[in-house]
Amino acid sequence: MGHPYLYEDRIVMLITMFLMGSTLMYNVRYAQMGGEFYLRPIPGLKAVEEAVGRSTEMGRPILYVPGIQDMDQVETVAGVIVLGHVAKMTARYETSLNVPVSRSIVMKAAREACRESYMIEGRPDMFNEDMVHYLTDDQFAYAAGVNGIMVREKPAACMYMGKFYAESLILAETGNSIGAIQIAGTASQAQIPFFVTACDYTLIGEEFFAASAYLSKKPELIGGVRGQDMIKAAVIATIIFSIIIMTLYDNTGIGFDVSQLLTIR
Amino acid sequence: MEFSTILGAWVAVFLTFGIFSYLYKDNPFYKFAEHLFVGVSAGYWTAIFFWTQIQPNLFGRLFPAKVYGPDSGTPFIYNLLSFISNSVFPEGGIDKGHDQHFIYLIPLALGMMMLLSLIPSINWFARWGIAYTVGMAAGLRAYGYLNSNVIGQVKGTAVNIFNSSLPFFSLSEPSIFNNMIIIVGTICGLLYFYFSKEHTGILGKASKVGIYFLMISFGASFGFAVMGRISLLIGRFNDLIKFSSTEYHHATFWVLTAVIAILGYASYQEKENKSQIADTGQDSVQEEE
Amino acid sequence: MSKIQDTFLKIGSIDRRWIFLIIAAVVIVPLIFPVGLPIRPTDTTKNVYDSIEKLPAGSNVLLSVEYSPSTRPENHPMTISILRHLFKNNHKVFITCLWPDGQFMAQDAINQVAKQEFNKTYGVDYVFLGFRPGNEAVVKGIVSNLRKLYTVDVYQKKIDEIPLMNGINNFKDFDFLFSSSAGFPGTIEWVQYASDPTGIPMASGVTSIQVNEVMPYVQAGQMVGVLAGMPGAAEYEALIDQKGSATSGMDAQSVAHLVIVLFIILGNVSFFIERNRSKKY
Amino acid sequence: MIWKRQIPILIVTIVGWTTLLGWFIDQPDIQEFVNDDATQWFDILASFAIILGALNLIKLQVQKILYQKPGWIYSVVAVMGFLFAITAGFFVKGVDDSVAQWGAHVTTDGTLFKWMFDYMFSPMSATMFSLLAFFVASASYRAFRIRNFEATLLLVSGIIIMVGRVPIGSVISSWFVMYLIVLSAGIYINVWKKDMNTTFVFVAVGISIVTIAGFMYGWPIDKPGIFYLPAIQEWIYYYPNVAGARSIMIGIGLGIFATSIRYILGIERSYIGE
Repeated sequence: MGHPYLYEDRIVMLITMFLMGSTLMYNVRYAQMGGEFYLRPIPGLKAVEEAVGRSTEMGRPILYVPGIQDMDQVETVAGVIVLGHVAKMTARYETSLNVPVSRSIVMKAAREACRESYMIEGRPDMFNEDMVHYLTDDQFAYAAGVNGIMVREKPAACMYMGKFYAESLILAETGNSIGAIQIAGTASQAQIPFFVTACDYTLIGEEFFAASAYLSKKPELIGGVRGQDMIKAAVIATIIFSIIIMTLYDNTGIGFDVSQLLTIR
Repeated sequence: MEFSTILGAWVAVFLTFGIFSYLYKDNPFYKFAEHLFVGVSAGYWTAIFFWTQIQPNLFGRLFPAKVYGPDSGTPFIYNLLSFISNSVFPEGGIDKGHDQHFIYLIPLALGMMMLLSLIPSINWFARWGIAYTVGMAAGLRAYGYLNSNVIGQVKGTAVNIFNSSLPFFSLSEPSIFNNMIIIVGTICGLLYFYFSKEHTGILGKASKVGIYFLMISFGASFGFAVMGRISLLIGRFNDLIKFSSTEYHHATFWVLTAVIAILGYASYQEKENKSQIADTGQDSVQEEE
Repeated sequence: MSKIQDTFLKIGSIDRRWIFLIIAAVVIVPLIFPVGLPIRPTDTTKNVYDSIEKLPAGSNVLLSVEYSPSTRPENHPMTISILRHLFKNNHKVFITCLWPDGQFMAQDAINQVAKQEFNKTYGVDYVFLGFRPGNEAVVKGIVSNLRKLYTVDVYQKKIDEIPLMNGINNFKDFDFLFSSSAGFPGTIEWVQYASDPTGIPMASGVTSIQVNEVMPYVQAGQMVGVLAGMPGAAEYEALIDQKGSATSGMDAQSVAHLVIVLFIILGNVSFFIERNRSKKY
Repeated sequence: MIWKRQIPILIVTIVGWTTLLGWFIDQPDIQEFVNDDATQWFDILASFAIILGALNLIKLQVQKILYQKPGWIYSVVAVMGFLFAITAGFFVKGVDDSVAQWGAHVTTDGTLFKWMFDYMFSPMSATMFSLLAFFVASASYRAFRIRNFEATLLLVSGIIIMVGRVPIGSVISSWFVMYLIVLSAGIYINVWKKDMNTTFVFVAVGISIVTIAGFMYGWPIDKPGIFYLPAIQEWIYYYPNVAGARSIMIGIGLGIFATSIRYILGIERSYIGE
């Protein structure tokens, strides 16, 4: 019609995205200008520092697994970001860090993140490229390899942050059998239950994405979390609102079908 | 049966038991299988990626056979590459059905930069590739997840709760009660993920209910996981049963006997040694709490 | 009394290797000596069966195979049963793979069902398009322009020369999609990028572990139904009345589940005794 | 500095905006990039990168061998395995060109590569995968303890799915389940009231009610439905489970959306070391 370059049936989505994006940006700006927000504590994130401390006391390394997928998954990127924070702690506590990865681009990114963290903490001498090392791209060969590292090096803490599939339980059970503190964070829905049952702490779904804001304490990131909460409230409101409309639509026949609006091709 | 198949069956059975032996404890059979697995799979994926991505999709678009007909010939650079490796660059261009796309020089450049980042002084070369990956992932996933995980699910939850054609209570059919369960569960579950407010009062109660729903969901997942994992074990045992037949010279039986005998002997030896030397306490690691 | 309690406590702190051994035993024994428990189809499985049954004869059905040898025990029986059902009702089948190893699995199924059991003609009754790399990009490619993505089939035959491919240009030319999936890329990508945007009905056969992930899509009507793991496959085998490998695994499956439940109960008993004792002292 | 920091950020922004807005723009070139090329480029990039990974693996293993670190002998196995796979992948096909050209050899029966896949790679993958059956058993043994109400919900829904899903669940009568419920309620009352008499009366009354009802209705195996395991499991995974899973899904969807937007807008930059 009038807009040759626009998919008109996706316009609802465009508006939704714009609204959500501006909510996020508003909160980020607000936080940058000094607005303060409360964030409820997440036990799993507090435990990260404890785990690093415990490893130092025991003189054993920390194992960090940033998932088994490549950087084209948002979870992996989030995992690498959390790794950056963990690396800062290991630099401060002078604990050794072991990061086996299963994708080469992740290896590169994780190295950059660790290098930077060690620089910021003023310990570039402690950084060693091979603390982040590649095993293999294959899911189960990688699990076998990490298993081997766990049984032989006996890390005091194991952290699993990223996208996981079936190998999650192999890792978590082996970690459990060597008595390590285990902290997991993932948005892979099917794997959350295993982490919940086999690990000491688990960041469930959205908590994992909020982790970097919690750990970095940067105002703009915390503002983002706050923005996310506002969107969530809006989502809940939409659910309730659409239920009311749907009920009225079906029972009294007011002429507006909300399910049409929510259908995006 | 061919020799290579029978040899293959023996190798497969040996490696299978090598990995199963981990259930007993970390031992040389497992270490052997583990290291072999890591090495072989790294090589396997390198070859697979090369032959399913770089050769057909990159080189196949830069030097497609469509362009280089029998009369026009191939350019010098291709002839040179073909001289170096005739298997990757066969005569007359690469026939994978692609047209010529010179824009694919960009991923080639990013890929080369990735490789060059091995040189320490320019290791930041890798950042461009990482940046591309993150940008692409962010753009594509933001829409996909928002559409299916958020809007699609909101739509799924938005139903007519007082539908007069539905019974109030029915276990497995849609009913008003079941609709209520979904609505309450979804909303309370969402409230559990509310970060910027203390979970006290009504929010605290709702998020508690939310946790209950999450737990039921986790339990169900766990139940399904048990089911799936047992199915796979059944599949694995079916293979082992197949390989124990006469056709394969009873591979399963012999390998199993050998592995058990060796591990048993080793652990017997270890016990002997331990009773002579004082216990170092090294072995308690495998035990449960 | 305390002697019994001690025994339970001993069971509670049992070395996990004994559990491993018992699991191995209870799986292998019913495989060798089957009992033949009855199989009762659940609604989600029946929905898949009904929606395929409802398709008018000669419908174009896309069958996507995305699993590897490691989940073959769960997915393969589904692929076989679905193929049997489709060929029995004389539908046209188009087979694609999102996983490279899926091609071997699909080839196995074709050899068994299309060639040996039904004697179907290649290019007239079914086409094997095969694997294309690119994960969700392949799904999107099939939706936007299948012919650009697939210029040749698995056997390097030109698509234009295959009679069945006449008039098949994109995803909208199919009437139904069945995805036999073991993870990423798989069912969820098909829902997100193909079925949702076009409205073509789809069903899926998934490994047990994925059931929870895809269930909300089924509940929201984005998929007509789902075959859940090996039991789902066994149920489908019962519906089309052709028993296969899934049915024969069901005894072992049942016994193993019962044993695990027994473990959980024993574990809890010793947990309670322990807790009571620690309260006393 | 500009090459190391600003340009990568710029790349993220440009590529991110293009792929995001590409969903809305009806223009063939942009559509082609978003639908096809964008992910293809990434796949090509990843294929180059895997060479880096492989080199890193070999480097570490060779170091282990050279310095004869503990377990170096197994590093020899890893290196040999890698070389074997590379040989089968690039140098020795094992069949004629008429059977399979280079490139097709990775999927053709009879090649050395396919042999490696069939008899080394796939049995090891499948076995690693089936190890999970054992781990899931020991994990459920240890983790499914009735510590509190949440853990009890986890346990109950897990057990109902486990038993109700498989054929054996459909031969367990709903009356048996009712007796079980009466008995476990009895245990609970005993713990709560600490009075044997109350417990005894409760259990006796409960059992008699169930038995009388059973005789009245003739003990049908699947009625009443709310005590029949296959029916309960279906209800659980269709309703409460979906509600729980859906809230996680929406949360994940929002999390991924918000995180992606943060990357595109350059608010979060630490993935390239900032």
